[in-house]
Amino acid sequence: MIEGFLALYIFMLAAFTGYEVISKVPVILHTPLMSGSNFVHGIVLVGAMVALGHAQTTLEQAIGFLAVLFAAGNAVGGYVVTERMLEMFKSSKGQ
Amino acid sequence: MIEGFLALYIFMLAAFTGYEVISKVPVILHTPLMSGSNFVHGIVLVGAMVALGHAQTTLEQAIGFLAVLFAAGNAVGGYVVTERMLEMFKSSKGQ
Amino acid sequence: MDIKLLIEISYFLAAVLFILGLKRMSSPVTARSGIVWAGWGMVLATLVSFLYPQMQNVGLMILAIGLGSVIAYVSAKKVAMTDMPQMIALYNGLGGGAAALIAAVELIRMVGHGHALINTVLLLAVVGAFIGTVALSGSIIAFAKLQGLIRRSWNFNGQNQINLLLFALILLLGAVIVAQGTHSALWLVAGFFVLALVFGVLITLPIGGADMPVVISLFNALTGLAVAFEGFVLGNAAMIIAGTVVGSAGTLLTQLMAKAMNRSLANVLFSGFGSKTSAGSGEAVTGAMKPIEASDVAVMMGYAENVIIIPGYGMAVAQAQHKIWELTKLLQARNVKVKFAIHPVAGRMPGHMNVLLAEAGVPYDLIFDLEEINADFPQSDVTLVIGANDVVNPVARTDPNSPIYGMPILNADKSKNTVVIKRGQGAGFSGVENGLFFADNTRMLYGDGQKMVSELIAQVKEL
Amino acid sequence: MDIKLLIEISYFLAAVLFILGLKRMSSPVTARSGIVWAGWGMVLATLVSFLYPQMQNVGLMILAIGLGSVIAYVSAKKVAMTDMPQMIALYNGLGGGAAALIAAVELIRMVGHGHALINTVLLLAVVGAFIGTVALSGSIIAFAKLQGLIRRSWNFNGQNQINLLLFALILLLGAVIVAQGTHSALWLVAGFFVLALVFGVLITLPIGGADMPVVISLFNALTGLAVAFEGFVLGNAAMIIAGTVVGSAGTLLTQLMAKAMNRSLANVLFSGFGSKTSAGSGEAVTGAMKPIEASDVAVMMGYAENVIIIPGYGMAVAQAQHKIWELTKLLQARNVKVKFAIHPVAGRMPGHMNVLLAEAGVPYDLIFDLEEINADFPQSDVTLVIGANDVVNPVARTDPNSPIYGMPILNADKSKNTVVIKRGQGAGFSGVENGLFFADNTRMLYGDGQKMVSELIAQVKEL
Amino acid sequence: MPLCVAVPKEQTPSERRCALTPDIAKRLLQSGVTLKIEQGMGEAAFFADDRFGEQVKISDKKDVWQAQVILTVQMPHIDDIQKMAAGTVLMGLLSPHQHLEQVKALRDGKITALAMELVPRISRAQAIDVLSSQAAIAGYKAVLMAADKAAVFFPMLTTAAGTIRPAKVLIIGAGVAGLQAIATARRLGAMVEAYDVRAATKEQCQSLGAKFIDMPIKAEGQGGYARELTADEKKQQRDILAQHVAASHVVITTAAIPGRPSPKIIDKAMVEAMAAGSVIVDLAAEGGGNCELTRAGETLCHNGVTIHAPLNVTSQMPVHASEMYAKNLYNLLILMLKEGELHLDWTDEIIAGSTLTHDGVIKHAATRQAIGA
Amino acid sequence: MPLCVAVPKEQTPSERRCALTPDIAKRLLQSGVTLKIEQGMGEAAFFADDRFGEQVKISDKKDVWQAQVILTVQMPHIDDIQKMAAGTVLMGLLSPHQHLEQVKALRDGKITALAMELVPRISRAQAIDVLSSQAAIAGYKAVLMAADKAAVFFPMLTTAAGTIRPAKVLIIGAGVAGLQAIATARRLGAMVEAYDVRAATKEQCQSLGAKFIDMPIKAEGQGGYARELTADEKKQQRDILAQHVAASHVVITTAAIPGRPSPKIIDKAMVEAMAAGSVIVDLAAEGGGNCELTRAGETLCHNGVTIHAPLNVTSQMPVHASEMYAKNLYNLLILMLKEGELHLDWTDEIIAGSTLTHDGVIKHAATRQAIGA
Ligand SMILES: NC(=O)c1ccc[n+]([C@@H]2O[C@H](COP(=O)([O-])OP(=O)(O)OC[C@H]3O[C@@H](n4cnc5c(N)ncnc54)[C@H](OP(=O)(O)O)[C@@H]3O)[C@@H](O)[C@H]2O)c1
Ligand SMILES: NC(=O)c1ccc[n+]([C@@H]2O[C@H](COP(=O)([O-])OP(=O)(O)OC[C@H]3O[C@@H](n4cnc5c(N)ncnc54)[C@H](OP(=O)(O)O)[C@@H]3O)[C@@H](O)[C@H]2O)c1
Ligand SMILES: NC(=O)c1ccc[n+]([C@@H]2O[C@H](COP(=O)([O-])OP(=O)(O)OC[C@H]3O[C@@H](n4cnc5c(N)ncnc54)[C@H](O)[C@@H]3O)[C@@H](O)[C@H]2O)c1
Ligand SMILES: NC(=O)c1ccc[n+]([C@@H]2O[C@H](COP(=O)([O-])OP(=O)(O)OC[C@H]3O[C@@H](n4cnc5c(N)ncnc54)[C@H](O)[C@@H]3O)[C@@H](O)[C@H]2O)c1
Repeated sequence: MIEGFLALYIFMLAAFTGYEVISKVPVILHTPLMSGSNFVHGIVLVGAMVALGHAQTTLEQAIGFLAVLFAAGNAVGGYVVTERMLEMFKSSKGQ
Repeated sequence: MIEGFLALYIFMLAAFTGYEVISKVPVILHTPLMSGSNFVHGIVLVGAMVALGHAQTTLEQAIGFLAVLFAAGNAVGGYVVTERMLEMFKSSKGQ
Repeated sequence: MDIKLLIEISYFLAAVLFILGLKRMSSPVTARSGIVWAGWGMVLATLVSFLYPQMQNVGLMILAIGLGSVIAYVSAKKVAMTDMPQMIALYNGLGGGAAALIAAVELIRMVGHGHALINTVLLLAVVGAFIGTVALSGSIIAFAKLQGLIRRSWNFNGQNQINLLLFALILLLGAVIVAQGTHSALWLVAGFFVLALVFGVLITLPIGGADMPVVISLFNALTGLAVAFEGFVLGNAAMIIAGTVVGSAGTLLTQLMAKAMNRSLANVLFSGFGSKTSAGSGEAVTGAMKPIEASDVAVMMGYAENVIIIPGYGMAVAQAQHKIWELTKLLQARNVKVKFAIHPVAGRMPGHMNVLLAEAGVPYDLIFDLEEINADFPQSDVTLVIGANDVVNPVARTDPNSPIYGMPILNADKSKNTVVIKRGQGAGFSGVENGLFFADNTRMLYGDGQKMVSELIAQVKEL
Repeated sequence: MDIKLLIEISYFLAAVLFILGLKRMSSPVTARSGIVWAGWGMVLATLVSFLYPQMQNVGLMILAIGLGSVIAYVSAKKVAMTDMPQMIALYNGLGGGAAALIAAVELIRMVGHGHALINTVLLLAVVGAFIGTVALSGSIIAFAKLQGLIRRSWNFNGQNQINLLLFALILLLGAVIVAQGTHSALWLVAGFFVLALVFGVLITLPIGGADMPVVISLFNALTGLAVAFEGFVLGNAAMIIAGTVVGSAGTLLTQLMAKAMNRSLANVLFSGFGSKTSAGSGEAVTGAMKPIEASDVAVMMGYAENVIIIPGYGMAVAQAQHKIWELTKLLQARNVKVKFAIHPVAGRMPGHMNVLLAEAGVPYDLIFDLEEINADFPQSDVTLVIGANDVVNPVARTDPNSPIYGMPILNADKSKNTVVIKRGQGAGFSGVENGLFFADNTRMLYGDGQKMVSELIAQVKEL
Repeated sequence: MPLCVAVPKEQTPSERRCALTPDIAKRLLQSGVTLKIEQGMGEAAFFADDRFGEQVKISDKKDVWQAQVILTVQMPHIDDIQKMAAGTVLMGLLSPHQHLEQVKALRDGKITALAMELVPRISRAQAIDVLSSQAAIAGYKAVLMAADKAAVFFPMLTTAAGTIRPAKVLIIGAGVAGLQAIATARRLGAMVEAYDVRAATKEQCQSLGAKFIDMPIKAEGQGGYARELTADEKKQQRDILAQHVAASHVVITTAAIPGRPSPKIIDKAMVEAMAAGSVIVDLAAEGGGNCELTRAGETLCHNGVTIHAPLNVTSQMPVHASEMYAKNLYNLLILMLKEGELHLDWTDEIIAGSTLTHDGVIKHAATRQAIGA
Repeated sequence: MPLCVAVPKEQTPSERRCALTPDIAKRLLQSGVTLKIEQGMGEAAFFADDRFGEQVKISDKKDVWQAQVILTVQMPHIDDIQKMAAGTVLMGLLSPHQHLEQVKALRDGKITALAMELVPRISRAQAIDVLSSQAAIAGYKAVLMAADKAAVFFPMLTTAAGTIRPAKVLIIGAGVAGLQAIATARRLGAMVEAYDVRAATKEQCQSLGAKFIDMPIKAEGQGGYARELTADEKKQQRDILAQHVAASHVVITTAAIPGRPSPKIIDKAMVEAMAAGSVIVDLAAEGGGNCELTRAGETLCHNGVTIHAPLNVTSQMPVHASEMYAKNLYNLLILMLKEGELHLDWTDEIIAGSTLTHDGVIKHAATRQAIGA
C-alpha cells in the first residue's frame, strides 16, 4: 500500500511520460502503437499471477485462473500481433 | 521519509519527463532554458524555509537564514534574468 | 539476495523497458525494436513474479499461462493482416477482463473473509473493476462487429438516456460497495459486474465499423487505466507505471486517431454514434474513395523500391513542380528509384508538363512518355498521381460510351499502390468520373498539390 | 482543510507547473509564458510553505527572503544582456549553496542533537551536500571568470591528479560521516564542506571562458540533483520532482550545448580543460569569425521585420536558388519583408543571379540592384549573404591597396545583423580577405548553401 | 496485294514540311503496307531519301500518284488530283475554303479526301489533331521570332553597366499556340500577360506563370472554341487592352474563331501607342490577322513598331513539324487499316467528321455551301 | 565655360548602337557638362532626338565635332577626325588594329583617344568594361539566332503527336558570352554542354546547369584570359570535341584569345559529321571564327548544316546595347571629371591603360608596333 500523494506523483509523471513519448507519431504507426500499448498493459498478468497465487477459496482460484488466462492472452496476443504489424518496417534502408 | 523504490520510480519518471520535455529545443533557447531551469531549482527555497523554520540553535538559525537568503536569490534572480532573455520572443506574429 | 528486492528491481527495469519500448515504437525507424524491448520487460516481470513469497497454485498458474499463451499465439499468427484491428480489440478485452477479475478477487476476499481495504484502495478497486469490465464487454462487441458477426448497428431512440440511467445505477452500486466495505453483500458485487458488462455492450453496439479503431483505442487506454488502478490495489509498481503510461499514451493516441479521421472524439462516441459515416465492416466498401494521410504516403514512398510520379494539370495549377522535384531528390537519397510519367495530353497544352518539370530542374533522363513507361507500372510500388485525372482514367479503356474512350492512358491502376493528390471531388477536363480513384489499391490524399507535397517532404525527412 | 493536505496539493500543483513551464520554454512560440507558469508554481509553493506546522523564525525567514529577493532582483534587472551568463552562474551557485546549507543543518542537527537519519537518507544528504557545495564554489569561479575578475586560466602539471586525490579524500570523509552517523565529529562535517568548496574551485579554474556556458549548464544540472536529494531528505516532493526534472533536463541541455560547439562534454571538462580553444572572456574577440547555428538564424529571421538576401556566386554553385525562394515565401507568410539585393557583378557573368532567381520563380519586384537598395541596409534586421564574398567586401571602400578598391559594394556591413552562408574559408573571385566576416554583427553559417538554407527552412517552420 | 501508300513531294516552295518521316515509314511498313515516296520528298525537312531505308520505293512525279492512299501536307494541284484513280484516299491539310476548285476536282474524281483540319477535337482524336500539334510549334516559334526581332532583352539582367528590366510580353488568345507562347516567353524570363475571351483559360494561363487580364466579357463558344464578340464587347475589350498593349514590348496574337476571319483586336491607335522598337507577332495572319495593320506574310514597321505576320510558321521548324504531322497522319491511317486492308468505318465520328469528299459527294457541309452545290 | 560633350551619329550603316541615351544624358547634365548630339544620332536605336530633352543641343554633322569630349561607338572616319581640335578627348570602341590610318590621324591631330576595349579588366573597372557588357548581349542573342535557325525544338515536348526530345546545344568558350549563351539555352530547355580551356570555367558552367566537357588540357593565360594551345593540345581537343559536336543540334562558339585570331576549333570534318538541320553560330567571327568554314558576316549552309557568323551582333539589340554602352562610357567619363572640369589622372591604371593616343604619341604598345612607328 502506497501513500496517497506519492501515488499521485507517480501517476502524474507516468502520464506525462506516456504523453510525451507518443506526441509525435506518424499516422501509419497509430495502429501498431495501439497494439503495442495494448501489449504493455498485458503486465496485468503479474497482478493476475499474484491474485491466483494468493487465492484461497475455489471461487478465488477459479477467478484467479481466468484472470491469468486472460492476461496471458492479452500479453502474448498483443506481442505477436504487434510484431507482425511492425514487420513492414524491417528494411530501414537509406538510413 | 519515502519508501526506497517509490522514490526511485519518481526519480526515473521525473528524469524521463525532464528529458523528453527538452529533447527538441532550438539552439537559440539553450541559454534561456538553462536560466529557466536554474530558476526552477529555486524551489530549494521551500526546503530552506523548512530548515530555518525548524532551526533551534543559533548556528542552525544562521545557516538556515543563509540558506533562505541564497535560495531566494536563486529564485528571484533566476526568474528576472529568464524573463529578460525571453523578451525577444514577445511579438510572436505570423503565428 | 532479498527476493522482495529482486522482484522490485525487476519490476523497475520492466517499467523502464516498457517506456523505452513505447518510445521506440513511435518512430518508423525504431518501431520494430520497440516491441522487442517491451517484450523483454514483460518476460522479466513475469518470471520474477513466480518468486513472490507464499505463492500457491503454481501448477494452475502455469497451466493458465500456457493455455492463454498458446491460444493467443496461434490466433495471432493465423489472423489475416486486414483482421488485425478486431484481434487487438479482443486481446485488449482480455486485459480489461483480467484487471476486472483481479478486482473481483480482492472484493470477494474483502466480502468473504472480512479482509478490510482502506477507503481509497477500495475506491480504486471498484473503479478499476468497472473500467476493466466495460473494456472487456465493449471490446468483445467491437471484435464481433469488425469480424462481421454483428452486421447491423443498433440505434433506437432514448439510447443515450438508457445508457445514462444504467451508468447512474452502476455508480450507485459502486458507492454502496465502497461505503459498506466488508459488509457489502456478495450479490451486490456480482450485480455490479453484470451491470458493467451490460453497459460496455450497450455503449459499443451503436458505433459504426469505420469508427471502431478509435473506439478500440479508447478501450485500450481504459484498460491501461484499470490495470494501473488494480496496480495500486495490489501495490504493484510495474502495473501502476505501465498502466498509467498506456492510459495516457492511449488517450492521446485516441485523440490523434479521431483527428486523423477529421472527427472529434465526442463526435465518434456520441453524436449519432458514428453510424452516419459508415456501417457494417471496418474495411472500406469496394467502390469508395479511401483517403490517406501524408505521413502514411511518406512511409509508403520512403520504403518503396520503385516510384512513378504522374503529374497532370493540377500540378500546374498548384505550381507544385519544385516541390515534386525536391521530394524526388529526397527519395533518391533513400535509394528509391523515381520516374516521371508524362502523358501526351497531360495539362492544357502540348508539353505543359515538360515546361514545368524543366523549370523545376528535373533532369530529362527521369522523364518518360506513355509508350516508354506503361509497361513499368506493375513494378511500381507506389504511383503518385498529382493533379492528373483524365490521363489516368481506366474508363478510357473500358467504357465505350465515355467521351474519353479510346484515348491511351497511363496505367496507374496497374501499379501496386496508387496515391492521388487532388483538392477534392473536382472532375478532369472531360468531366468523367475516374475509376482509378475507386480502385482497391488507390488512396486519395486530399489537398492543394503544393501543400500536400510539402507535407510529404516533411514526413519523408522524418523517416 | 487539513494544512498538510493543502501543502501537499500546492506542491503537487507547483511540480506540474514547473514541468509545463519547462515544456513551454523549449519552444520559441511559448517560451515567454513558460517562465510565467513556472513563476506561479514558485509563488504557490513558497506561500504555502509558511503554513508548515510548527514554523519558527518566521520574521527571520521573511527578512532573508526579502533581502535575497531584493538583491537578486536589482542585480538581475541591472545586468547587461551580454553579462547574463555569469549572472545565471551566480544565481545557480546560490541555489547549490542553499541545498548544501540545508544538508548542513540536517547534518549538524544529527551530530549535535543525536537526531538520527536512516542510512539511505544520510547518504543522500551527504551526496547532495557535496554536489551543492561544488556547484556553489564552481559557479562563483565561473562568474568571476566571465565577469573578468579572474583573467587567466590556471593550468599546471598534475592538475588532474591533485583533483583526483582531493575527490578521493572527500569521498572518504563522506563515507566516514555516513558510517558513523550520529557519532560523527562536527569538524569532520565542517572539513567535508570546506574540501568540497575547494574542489569546486579547482575543477573550474582551468576551464576557458568560451566553454563556460557549458560548465554553467552542468553546474545547473548538478544543483537540480542536489535539490532533489535534499528533497528526499526533507521528504519534500516538490523539491524532488523539480530537482530531478532540472537535473535531467539540465544534463541533456549540457550535452546539446557541447554538441552545438562541436565538442564532447568530456572534451570540455577534462581534455586540456578547454583552454586550448579560447581563453579569457566568453565574448568572442573582435576580429574573429563567429559561427552560428541554423536554428538561431531561423529565429533571427523569423522574428525580423526586414530581411535582405544577397546572393552570390556560391548560391549558383550550390544551386540554392529554389531553397532561397522557399525560405523567402515562408518568411513572407510571417509578415517579414524580404528583398533581394543583386550586385552588378555577383556571380561570374552579367545577370548570373537573375537567371537563377528567375528559374526559381522569384518575382521581379522583390529584386533590387545596388543603387536601389544600398540605402536600405541600416533598416535591415537581418541581411543574409549566401555565397557572396567580393560584392559585400567593405575593404573595397576602405583599403586603396586592395585589388577591389573602388568597386561599389552592397553595404551588408551597415545592416543590424548579417549572416553569411559559405562552406568554409574559401576566398572570393578576387582572393581578398573579407572584412565583413569579422564584423561585430556578422555571424557565419558554415556549410553548403543549399543544405544550410534547407536547414533554415526546417527551422523557420518550427517557429 | 498489300495496300500502297504514297507520298508526293510538296509543290509550294515555302512548304518545308513533309507528310512522312523515316520513323513513321518504319512503323507503317511494320503494319504491312508498301510505301513509295517521290524523289526528294523530305529534303526540305532534312529527311534525305536514303534515310527512309531500302523498303521504301523512290518513285517519280507521275508514278507517285498511283496508290490507294496518298499523304500530303497541302492540297495538291488540280493536275495532280487528276492523276489519282477513283477511290484513292487522300489525306492532308487540304484547307478546302481556299481551294474550292480542287475540292470540285476531288469530288469529280471520286477521291476519298480526308482533311486533317476537320478532325473533330474529341479526346480520342488528340493524337490525330494536327491543329494542336502545329499550333504548339507556332506558339514556340512566335516567341523566338519576337525575341529575335525585339530591340530589348527578354530577361532581367543586373550588370555592371546597369540593370536591364525584363521585357513585357502580351499574349492575346490563349489557345494551344497562345499557351505555348506564354510558356516560351516565361522561360526566356519575360513578364507575361495573357488575355482570352474564354474564362477557362485564366487558370491555364496562370498555371504557366502569366498574369491574366480580367475582363467582364465571357465568350465561350462550342467545343472549346470562342464565339465572335458583339460590337459592344469589342469596344470594351479594346478599351481595356489598349493600356496593356501600350505597356508591352512584345505582343503575340493568336486569336481565332473557327470558320470566320480572325477578330481584329489591335487597331492602329494601339500600335501607335507602343514604344518604338516594340514587336507584334501576328500568328492569326492566315485568317487575316488580329491587328488592323497586319499584312499577311509580311513584316512591316509602323512608327518604330515591327509588325510581323508570318504564314506557315511551322515550316520554319521542318524537322519536328514534319515528325508531328506525320505522326498525326499515321494515327488516322491506322484507324482505317484492318489487317493491312483499308476499311473506312463511317460510323466512326473521326473518320466521318474529317471526310471532305467521298464517292463523288462533298461531305463537309460548309464547303458544300461555299461551292454552292 | 562648362565642359562640352558631343555625340556624332555613327557612319557605318550596320551600326545601330549609339553612344548616348536619354537616361545617361540626364546624368551627365547633372554633373555640370553641356551636351550636343548630331541630329538623328540615336534613331537607329529608337532614341529619337526629342527624347533627350531641351537641354541637349541638336547640332549638325560639322558642328558636332567641335567639343572637348566626343563619344562614339566606332572609330570615326579620317575626315571627321580631322575636324576635331587638338586636345579633344575621343572615347569609343576604336578597334585600333583595324583602323591604323585613323590611329595615325588621331596621333597627328593630338587627339586624346581612349579605346574602350583597352580598359583593363580589374574589379574596379567592371562598370566600364564594354567587352563584358556587349559580350553578355551577344551570348543571349546568339542563342536566339540559333533557336530561330534550328530545324528543331529546344525544349522537350511530350505531345499527343509524339515526344520531342530536347535539343543538344554545345557552347565552346565559356567567357562572358559563352556563359550567357549557356544560361539562355538552358532557359529554353535545351540540354547544354560546354567546353573551355580554362579550368575555372568548369564550376561556372555547372552553376548554370551545363554539363562540362572535361579535358586534360589546362590553358589559363594572363588576367583571366586563355593562352593559345600547342599543336598537340589542339589535336587532343579536336578528338574529344568531335563526338560532342557530332551529337549536337546547335553549336555556339565564342572562343577568343586576346590579340590573336580566334582559335580554329571546329574543322570541316566535324561539321560534316553533324546532322542535317543543325546550326553553328560562330560568335568569334570578328576574330576570324572558331569554325574552319566560317565566313565572317555570312550565313552559309554546308551539308545541311547552317553556319551563321554574324558581325556586330549587339547592334541587333540596339536599345539595351546602347544603354549599356553609354553607361560604360559614362562611368569612364566621370572618372575623368573633377568639378565639371576634365582631369586626366595618368596614374590611374584605367585611364592610362585605355589611352590609345595622347598628345601626339601612340600610347598603346601593340598598336605602336603594328604601325611600326
Ligand atoms: N495537353 C493538351 O494539349 C490538352 C489541351 C486541351 C485539353 N486537354 C485535356 O486536358 C486533360 C488533361 O488531363 P490531366 O489529367 O492532366 O488533368 P485533368 O484531367 O484536367 O485533371 C486535373 C485534376 O487536377 C486537380 N487539381 C486542380 N487543381 C489542383 C491543385 N491546386 N492541387 C491538386 N490538384 C488539383 C483537379 O481535381 P480537384 O479539383 O479535385 O483538385 C483535377 O481532377 C485531358 O482530358 C486532355 O484531353 C489537353
Ligand atoms: N558578374 C560578372 O560578370 C563577373 C565576371 C567575372 C568575374 N566576376 C567577379 O566575381 C566576383 C563575384 O562576387 P560574388 O560575391 O558573387 O562571389 P565570390 O566573391 O566569388 O564569392 C563566392 C563565395 O561563395 C562561397 N561558396 C562557393 N560555393 C559555395 C557553396 N556550394 N555553398 C555556399 N557557399 C559557397 C565561397 O566561399 P567558400 O568556398 O568558403 O564556400 C566564396 O567565398 C566578383 O569579384 C566579380 O568581380 C564577376
Ligand atoms: N479536348 C481536346 O482533345 C482538345 C485538343 C486540342 C485543343 N482543345 C481545345 O480547343 C480549344 C481551342 O484551341 P485552339 O488553339 O485551336 O484555338 P483557336 O486557334 O481556334 O483560337 C485561339 C484562341 O483565341 C481565342 N479568341 C477568340 N476570339 C478572341 C478574342 N476576340 N479575343 C481574345 N481571344 C480570342 C480563343 O478563345 C482561343 O483560345 C482550346 O480550348 C483547347 O484547349 C481540346
Ligand atoms: N574581374 C573582372 O572584373 C572581370 C570582368 C569581366 C570578365 N572577366 C573575366 O575575363 C575572362 C575572359 O572573359 P571574355 O568573355 O572576355 O573572354 P574571351 O572573349 O577573351 O574568350 C572567350 C572564352 O574562350 C575561351 N577559349 C580560348 N581559347 C579556347 C580554346 N582553344 N578552346 C576553348 N575555349 C577557348 C577562353 O577561355 C574564354 O573563356 C573571364 O574569365 C571573365 O570572367 C573578369
